[in-house]
Amino acid sequence: MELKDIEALIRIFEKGSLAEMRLREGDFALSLKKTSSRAPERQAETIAGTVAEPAPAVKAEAGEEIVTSPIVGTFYRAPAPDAPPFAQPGSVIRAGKPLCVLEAMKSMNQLDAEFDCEVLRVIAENGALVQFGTPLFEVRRV
Amino acid sequence: MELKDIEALIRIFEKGSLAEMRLREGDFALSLKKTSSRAPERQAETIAGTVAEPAPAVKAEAGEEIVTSPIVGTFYRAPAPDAPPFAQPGSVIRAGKPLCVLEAMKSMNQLDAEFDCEVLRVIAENGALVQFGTPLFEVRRV
Amino acid sequence: MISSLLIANRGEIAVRIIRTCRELGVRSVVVHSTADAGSLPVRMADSAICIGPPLAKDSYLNVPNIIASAVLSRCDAVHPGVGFLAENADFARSVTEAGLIFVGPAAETIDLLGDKIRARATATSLSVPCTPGSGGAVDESTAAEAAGTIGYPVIIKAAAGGGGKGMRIARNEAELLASVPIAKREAKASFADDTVYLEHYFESPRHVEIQLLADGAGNVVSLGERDCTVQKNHQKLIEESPSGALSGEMRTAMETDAVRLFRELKYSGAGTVEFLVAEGRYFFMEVNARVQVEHPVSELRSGIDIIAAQLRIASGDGLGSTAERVVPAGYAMECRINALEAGTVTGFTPPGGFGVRCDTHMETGAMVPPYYDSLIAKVLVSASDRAEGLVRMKRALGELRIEGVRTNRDEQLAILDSPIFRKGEYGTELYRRLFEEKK
Amino acid sequence: MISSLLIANRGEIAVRIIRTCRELGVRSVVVHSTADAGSLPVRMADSAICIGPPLAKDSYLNVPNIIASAVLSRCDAVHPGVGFLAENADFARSVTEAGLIFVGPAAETIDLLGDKIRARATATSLSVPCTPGSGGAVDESTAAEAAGTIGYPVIIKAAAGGGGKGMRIARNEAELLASVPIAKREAKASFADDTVYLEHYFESPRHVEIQLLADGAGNVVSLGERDCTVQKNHQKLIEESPSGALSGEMRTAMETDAVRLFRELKYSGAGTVEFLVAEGRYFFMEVNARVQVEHPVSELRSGIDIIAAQLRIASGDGLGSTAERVVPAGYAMECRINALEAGTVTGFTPPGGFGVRCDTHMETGAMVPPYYDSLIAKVLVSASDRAEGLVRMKRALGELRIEGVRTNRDEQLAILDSPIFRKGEYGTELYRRLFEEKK
Repeated sequence: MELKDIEALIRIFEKGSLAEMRLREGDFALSLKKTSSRAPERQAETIAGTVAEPAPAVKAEAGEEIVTSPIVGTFYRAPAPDAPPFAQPGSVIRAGKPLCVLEAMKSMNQLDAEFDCEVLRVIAENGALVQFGTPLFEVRRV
Repeated sequence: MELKDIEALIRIFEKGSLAEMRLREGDFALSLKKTSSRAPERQAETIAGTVAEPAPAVKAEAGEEIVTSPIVGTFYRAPAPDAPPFAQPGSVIRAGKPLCVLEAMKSMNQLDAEFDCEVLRVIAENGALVQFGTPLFEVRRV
Repeated sequence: MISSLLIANRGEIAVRIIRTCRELGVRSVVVHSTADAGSLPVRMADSAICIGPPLAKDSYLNVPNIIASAVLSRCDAVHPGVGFLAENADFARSVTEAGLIFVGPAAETIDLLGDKIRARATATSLSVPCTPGSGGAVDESTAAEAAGTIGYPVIIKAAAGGGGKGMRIARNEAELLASVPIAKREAKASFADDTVYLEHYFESPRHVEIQLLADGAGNVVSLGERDCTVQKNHQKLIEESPSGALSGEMRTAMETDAVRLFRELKYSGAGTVEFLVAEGRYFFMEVNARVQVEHPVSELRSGIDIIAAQLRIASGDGLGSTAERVVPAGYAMECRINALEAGTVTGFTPPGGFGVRCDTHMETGAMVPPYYDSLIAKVLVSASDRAEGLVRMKRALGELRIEGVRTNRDEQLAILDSPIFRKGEYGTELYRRLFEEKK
Repeated sequence: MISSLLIANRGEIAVRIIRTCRELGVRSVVVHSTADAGSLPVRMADSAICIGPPLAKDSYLNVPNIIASAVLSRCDAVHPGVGFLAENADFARSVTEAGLIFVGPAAETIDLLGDKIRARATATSLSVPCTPGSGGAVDESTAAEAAGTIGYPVIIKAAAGGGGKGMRIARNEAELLASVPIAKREAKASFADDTVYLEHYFESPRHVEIQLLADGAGNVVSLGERDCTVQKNHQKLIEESPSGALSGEMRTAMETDAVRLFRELKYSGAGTVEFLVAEGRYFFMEVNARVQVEHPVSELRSGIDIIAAQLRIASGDGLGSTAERVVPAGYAMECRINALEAGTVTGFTPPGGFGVRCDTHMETGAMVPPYYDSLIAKVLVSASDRAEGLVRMKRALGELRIEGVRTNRDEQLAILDSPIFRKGEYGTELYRRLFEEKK
């Protein structure tokens, strides 16, 4: 089998609705297979009570973005219990300024905005355990 | 096998209702498979050498009918080894007249036509073990 | 050794038998109805032959097609499995007359044991304790006197019966006289034989059976008991071993009696002697002249493959290494998983891991046809004791995932969680007490 | 007893640990990468926490996120499973410093055993036979003299190494002098430590290991040996017990030495002492300071749940009933099923029935991500002897159905069918002889 034949075969395969194809001629063998559209069937249904939902559960509207947690920790909206929250719906947070604090192993990790943004919604609950990827804020670039 | 043949094969396969297809000719092997329509995944692949295919493998054309075996036995086209067969392609068999003999446990069971018919094709091989539902004849009502 | 075996059955027991065939190098041929054409045993077997349409009477009970399949596919033996033709003496005879080995006891043994009056008489002749009973057939004119001697309540049973069919309980003479004619009519309708007899009826006994292997020459080995008390309408749901209802002394006596009975019968193959345990005593009930659904419970405790033992005995190889005294060890339990509806199993994950065995013909995509027994999986555990076995079984049932078809899984978990089951203080009324009295 | 356990692992070992947690009433919390969000252990565990993106360095090796997950989900212990952080002393220390129980030996023990030179020295001090070797580090100037004493061929090993990484064989002085600098650079790159040492290299030894349980107070129990000779590039493929390479005398001596070593180390938990067997003798190789993939082989022969034993020891409950002398019985074998490609498993049916166990995280629809170890199922059999075990394993592997992802199943069957494996006359070169020399 020559390259142009293989190429043609791949085009045929790609255009068609086949999921998989294998070809062998003498020593020659070809195996084609399409990416499965079958998404992981189930969602982790086992997140404990206080653990916030992982990212895929929240979809941002067009033009809006979801800020997710980069670590596992406890989500705090304010630097101290009696301090005002860093961000509320309507707040505009400049790039490099804190959105919230994520506490893990007694260390307070400040999560800073990566770009200037307006906070539309605070998704995570104050004091909740957040996982990697847990949605924290819905924001819009400003 | 040439490319255009393979292409034609794929088109044929795509239009049809097959879920999977494998072809081998000498050194050449081709395997095609559709995106999971998840039909019954497998077909009994275990029928022994001399056992004829069960019914679902043969589809009759419109207006034609398939006569299948009502019992498990050995299919004989003639009442005795040296006798002529009851039915050949082109034979017209009247209702109640024998089409073939099915031997089981030393008893010869005559299989009679249920209606007047013209035999179009003899599907089962003389002397083969036939199962319940094995296609024996393709006939047309006359 | 048998070289090629026809399996005249379906479902998990067909899978079970095919597995042992593979290990022994025996070719397996499975017969099936059109409804089972896509089933796991049909795919697993070396060969498969369709013998009829879905209804069992036209396929799995179609003796001419089964025998023809065995002969034409050059088998030398037939295994009837469980149910269908497994205790049908005429079938055993037809198999033998076709020149094939029947994997099971001789047709005459099946005949004798199928007649409950003769079976009881045989046990009585060996001084095996039997439930107080009429000893023989009764009718409208003799029933009352017999019942007076036995003591109420009594149960009216069909001599040709089995599996709980056609049995009626009478608590006094008036009920008895009203029930006997009905029971006779039912027996006639179900078994073509209107002979009925009486036994004393225990309200909530334990059901304990002894698993035996015998070589037909009087050598018999016991694999210990199984407690099958948890039943719903005489259908077993949970089996365990050892039984919490037996003292060591009672177990030994029961095993000895069971072995004596099989020796007397010159029984050949695997079989079970069933007893009732009530009021601190045990009573012979009947013999199951076949392998039973719950046989893996004894396999787990003894380490003996009972299907392999059946094939060896049927091949004339006797008891082999199992002839030595077997000492079952540890604890084992089985929960039967029944489908509550027919349909396609859209998702199936069996339980696994340490101490768990799952015998099933299910897999994702499998069909549960509406025509046959509802058993779709047997979940088994082995453990060092009952307490460990219980938590393991709960773990295993929790893991079992069956989607697309409703099952009795949650009901089984409810039984395992019930205080009366956990404490082991129950009898055959357990199911009614847990689920029916509430309603 | 530990009440809530964080499982810092994935795949079949996570499933394995969750199962035991269920039986012991321990709450299970599993951490996972985004790639494993839909996996069976994530679904099975009582709780699951996503700790990072797919790459292991960002998730399964992300110590801060793992510790935070354990603390914030109120676990009192962490099980590292197999691989990833299982033999990482710093991780064990972090777990302990966070106030949690590390299910495994003390960090100092892991440190000592991770340094192969110190481990060897400890074994030597107890007169446990070691492969002739340099005893300590070598460099370009000292290697040749050491090798002359040891005898060629020699193998250059990284002191901080393991799993076959960075090892080089030298058959003469020229090769040695060329290889030492390369080996040092490789060791530096892989383990941030360029210390290397020499051992005599056996061309095709047997690889035999002793499974131990120890309570940290000097009480040690042996669960017998496993023969792990069948390997491909130092990756084990098949494990069996008992080993056909040991005489009864050698087995006793090997077990005694392993127990003495663990007693001296005040080892706590489950662990394995690995030996080479060659020329009729055995030689200490290393200690695996964790549970191993193949631990179920010993579970099948001893009836002891090794994960449960780990949790009991970590809880401070000691060896309990396993403290009595354990006499492993029968024969057991494991075949590892590895995926040869990533993808979606479109059809999966595990093997089952008499004497078969399958530990897996696969099911129809499961994903095999490309980021991690390729192990997708462990097929295990127990049997009365090796001959029976072989036919049972062939039966079980034949039954295993995995669609959508290619696996090494057929290669495993080819090994089982090979005359050298069947006869038991082989060493670690088996795989090469069967599959690589043909090419």
